[in-house]
Amino acid sequence: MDKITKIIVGVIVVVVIIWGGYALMGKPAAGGTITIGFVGPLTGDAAVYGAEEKNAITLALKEINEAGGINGKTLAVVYEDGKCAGKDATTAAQKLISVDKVKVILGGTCSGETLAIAPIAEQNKVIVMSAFSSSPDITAAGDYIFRNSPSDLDVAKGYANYIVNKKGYKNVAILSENTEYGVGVRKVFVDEMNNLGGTVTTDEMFKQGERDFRGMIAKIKAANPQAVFVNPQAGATGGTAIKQIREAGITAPIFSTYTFGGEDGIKAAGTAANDVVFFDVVGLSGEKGKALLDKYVPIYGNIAGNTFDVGARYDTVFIIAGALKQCGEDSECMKDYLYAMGNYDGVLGSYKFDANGDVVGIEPMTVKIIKDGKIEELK
Amino acid sequence: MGIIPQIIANSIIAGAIYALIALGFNLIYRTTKFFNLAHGALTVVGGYAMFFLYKELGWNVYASAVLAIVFAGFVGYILDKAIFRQLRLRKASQMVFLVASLGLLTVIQAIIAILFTSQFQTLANNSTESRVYTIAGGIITQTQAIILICGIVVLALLTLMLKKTMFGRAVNAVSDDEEVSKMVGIHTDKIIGWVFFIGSAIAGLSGILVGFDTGLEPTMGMHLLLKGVIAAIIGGVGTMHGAFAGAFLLGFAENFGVWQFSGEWKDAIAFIILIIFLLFRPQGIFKK
Amino acid sequence: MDAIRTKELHKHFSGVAAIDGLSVAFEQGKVTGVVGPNGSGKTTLVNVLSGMLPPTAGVMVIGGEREMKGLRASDTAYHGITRTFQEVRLFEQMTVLDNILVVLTERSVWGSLFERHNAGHMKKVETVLTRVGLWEKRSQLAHNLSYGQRKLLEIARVLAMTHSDHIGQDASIFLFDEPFAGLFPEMIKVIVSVIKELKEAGKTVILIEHNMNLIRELCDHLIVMDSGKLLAEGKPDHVLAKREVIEAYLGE
Amino acid sequence: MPYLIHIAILFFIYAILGVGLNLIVGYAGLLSVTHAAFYGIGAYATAVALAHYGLGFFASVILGIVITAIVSLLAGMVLSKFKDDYYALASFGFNVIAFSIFLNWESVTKGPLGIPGIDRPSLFGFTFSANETFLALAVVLFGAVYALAHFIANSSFGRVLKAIREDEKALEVFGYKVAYFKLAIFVIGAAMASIAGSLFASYITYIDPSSFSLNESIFILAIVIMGGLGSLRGTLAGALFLILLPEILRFVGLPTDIAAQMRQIIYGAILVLLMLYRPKGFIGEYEVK
Repeated sequence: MDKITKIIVGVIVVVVIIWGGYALMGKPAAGGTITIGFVGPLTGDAAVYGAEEKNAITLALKEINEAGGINGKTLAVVYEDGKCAGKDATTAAQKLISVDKVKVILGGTCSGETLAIAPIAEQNKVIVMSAFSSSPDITAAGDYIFRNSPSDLDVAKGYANYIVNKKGYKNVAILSENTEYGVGVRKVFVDEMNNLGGTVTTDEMFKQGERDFRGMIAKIKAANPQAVFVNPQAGATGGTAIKQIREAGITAPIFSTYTFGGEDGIKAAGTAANDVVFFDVVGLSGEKGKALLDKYVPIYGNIAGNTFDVGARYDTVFIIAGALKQCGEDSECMKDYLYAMGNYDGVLGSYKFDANGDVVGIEPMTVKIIKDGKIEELK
Repeated sequence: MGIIPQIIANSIIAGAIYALIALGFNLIYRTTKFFNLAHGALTVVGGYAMFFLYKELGWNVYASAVLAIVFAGFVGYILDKAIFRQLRLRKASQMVFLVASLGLLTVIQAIIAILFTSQFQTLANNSTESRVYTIAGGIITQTQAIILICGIVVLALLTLMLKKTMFGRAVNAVSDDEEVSKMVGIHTDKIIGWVFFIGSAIAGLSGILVGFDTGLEPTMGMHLLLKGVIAAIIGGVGTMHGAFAGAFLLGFAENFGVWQFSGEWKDAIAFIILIIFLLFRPQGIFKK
Repeated sequence: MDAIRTKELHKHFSGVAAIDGLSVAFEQGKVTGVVGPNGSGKTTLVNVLSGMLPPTAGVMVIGGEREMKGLRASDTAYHGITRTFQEVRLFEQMTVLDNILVVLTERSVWGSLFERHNAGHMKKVETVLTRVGLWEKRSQLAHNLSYGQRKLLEIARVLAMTHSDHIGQDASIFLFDEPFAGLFPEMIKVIVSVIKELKEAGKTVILIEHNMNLIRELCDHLIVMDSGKLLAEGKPDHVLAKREVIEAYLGE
Repeated sequence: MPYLIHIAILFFIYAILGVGLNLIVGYAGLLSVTHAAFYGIGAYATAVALAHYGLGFFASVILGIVITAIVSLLAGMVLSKFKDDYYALASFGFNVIAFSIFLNWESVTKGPLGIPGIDRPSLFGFTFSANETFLALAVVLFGAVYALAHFIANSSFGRVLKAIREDEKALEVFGYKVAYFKLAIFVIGAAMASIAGSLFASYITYIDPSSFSLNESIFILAIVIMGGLGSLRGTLAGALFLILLPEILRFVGLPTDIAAQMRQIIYGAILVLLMLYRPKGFIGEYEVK
């Protein structure tokens, strides 16, 4: 091996040793701080949700610490990128648990992240509190796994019910994004449509991040449904689909879900967003919600991803703060505290956790309509 | 059946976008004989340059478009001078070029993601209702019509340039045999530099048009490129009209595939067609 | 008895007839020279005879009875044919030793997986490399050798085919495509002696060469080709004296 | 230190992938960019076998290898018709097709929902639940794969592969049916990737299609090229460097969203610089011409 290769190999070995030592020693937990972790997508397709959850946490931390923190200690969060993927989420969680010695992890945002970190958290008795993972598999993911985002099951039933019974549209086309969220909602929605006697005229799926829906829209148009239900993972895909539906000359009313309901979705749909009805999961319409928006928007601008996610994550910081105040960093005690917490009156309304750590009491959906770019409550 | 005209319209639109990319790609491929994956990144460079000028600085749409196209061309020119030229001097193999261009694609997309965040952006000013035309039952929006026209115009200009102009003949000479052209006194590096400029400018143009039609994100470069490359190969790599025909064949195959099967299989269909062509007609529709 | 013969052999490249109805015979155990101006189809003939190029038409007969339309490259060795190349084609980033070993070892996938080179192989490599004076250079990479040494390594590789017990038949027909081009005199001496030894061993040699002195010294029979056709054939001195052969070479 | 052990396990999984791919790209010179597809087949074979059919982990590894061998045989036959960049492009295609199948074959792979709750391996009653024990298993499997690769590389077969890389046509004339060798090494490399897939599935206990995309294949190719083509030790260096890079960036204190893009910039830039100045990679033997 010639000289250069020896140098390169030498450099790698040195780097490993320094880095290993630094990691082993771990950051000295300053006496006056309690550190908890965050795992969420800071890059990639779902980065908008991760970034906005991070903003909500920073806002909540500022308020908690200004009000005396946790029994005098300041609360701090270490952010790690889960990339909405199992492998990266586990690496982030492992790092938080063994280097930063956290007892609580806020996140993951995507169900894939939460499902991947759940076994590690259970093993190390670390509390996982997700604000946006809606996969039904999380219900049985473990005792230390909590979430204040409702599972797809009960939410999607409500959509079908509203469209068929309330609005009386019997044959409906559904256009879903092929992601964990989209697939979950679609399955429940289609079953419920059949139970209610409605018919699904066309059931189309598009790949994640798709931009060209014209082929599928042509099929939907040919079956001329009374209504079209657009079920995207993100505002960008949902909005583009709705724009192309209107461009294709389909005049039937369009329904969508809260994932479309952000600024991103409306920007992508443009004028086509008008009169689109979407089922928001309790946005920030309550007076506590408005208060949060008044604090959030001046600093971080309008919420591009999803208002529910920001509100839910904001609440989780306060819930965890409550548990920390009571139990200090004893995760076993915090677990019991959360199960026995009773109703927490937060931005999303008042809700508590059931025996599986799922949320009970969040009003599954509020119906909203878009009128020339503005979102209004639809009674 | 009301659906067929719309599918044809959709296929034409998709074909037009793929054609623009395939034309730019082909121009560079026939002169340098390697799959330049960085070409995909230049569509993103063009798109975001336009976004910066037109949306953020609020300049006039035509001025920003021209500037963005020239900028993309300029970036392509620099890439050739800084990197690909050294590899050419060293007579590197296609594998080396492919890997280097792959590295460039990753770097450029990451830089854009840092500058503009990886959030979805759109160039269309959605305040006004976009005009829609119906041709024989198939609906095409104004943006899509512009894409189609640009595709045809670029094809015409390129074929004219290559056939009629001195520069065009020099480019053909270099594509046939770089060594011989050098001996005959053609300054091959200058020619290849200009070919990169034009090819990248076309890529920038296609990035801008895609930005108006379906929006922009940093990671769209690789996806658009792969479709453009498939179109180029199916049509007969290295030929301009081949790239054009291949693009529309791909557009039709994808859209009819989506009609028969379902939307999720679109990418898989594109590659299955590529492999079928590579197996049974590797030289593509029009043999060079 | 001829080792290999062609009947009405054609090879067209998009319209251009590189070989145009060639019927020639290469006698067993003799050295046959093939000469002709550049572009007369000499190299194409060698490529067709060694299975590198499929003929457009015509027939090849090997060993008098095996008649075939074309030859797959991987079967060439099994018919006892081996060759060198006009532009040297070695395994560049492999050692001189490996360049020879690869020709001596197991040809089947399964067999080669479980085969390691042993003393027997090394002995054969030593005899072959010493014959061309490259044994000391055995651990050098092929692309680090000088031009002359690379030519000699190709000769060594061809010689190794006589020791290759995995082919089931030692090489018997040797195609040399301008082996002497650009060599120093002492290297030419080595190759001349190798060819003479092959002839004594009853092997058939087909030699493409421009150097007429070497042709006269080595060849028992001479074939002159011009634009893909047989211009003349016979004893070297006799053929080279013919007017049309000289004209073909010097051009009108 | 569970975090270090976690990184070590990921290192060994990617080292197995790298070694398999190096045999294909580094030794035989076949630029295959579809390794993640076989990695995925192995992972899904294990996930489905453990979850639905109650097979043991080791049985699922063998099942994974068998399925991958069949699929890679078919893919290899189609790919063997192409050369250099067409080969690379067609292999891009296989990866995209495989990814679409993982994503859309809902009945088996549960599509984007992914398969959670994959059990850890168990052998004669002992389960490798703790990370330390799983690391031991990973090291053993890696050792076996590395030994096999080393055995192949140093056998006559390995020498023939290198000759194929150098000048396939010339080699053919000396009596080698080159297509069989290329197919054989393609299947062996794919089988190794399948082993890595089984390990990954059973370690992370949750898999979804996103870990087996085209970008993953490009990442594995970067490991092999950086480490050095044609050198198994080089692949280890490449894997170590590329697995550690994001972790080091984590401690450098860059703002997290910039950190991830920085990782892409560094690894893309390295590919370009290596091609320009050191095509041999860190400890490579074969200089990509």
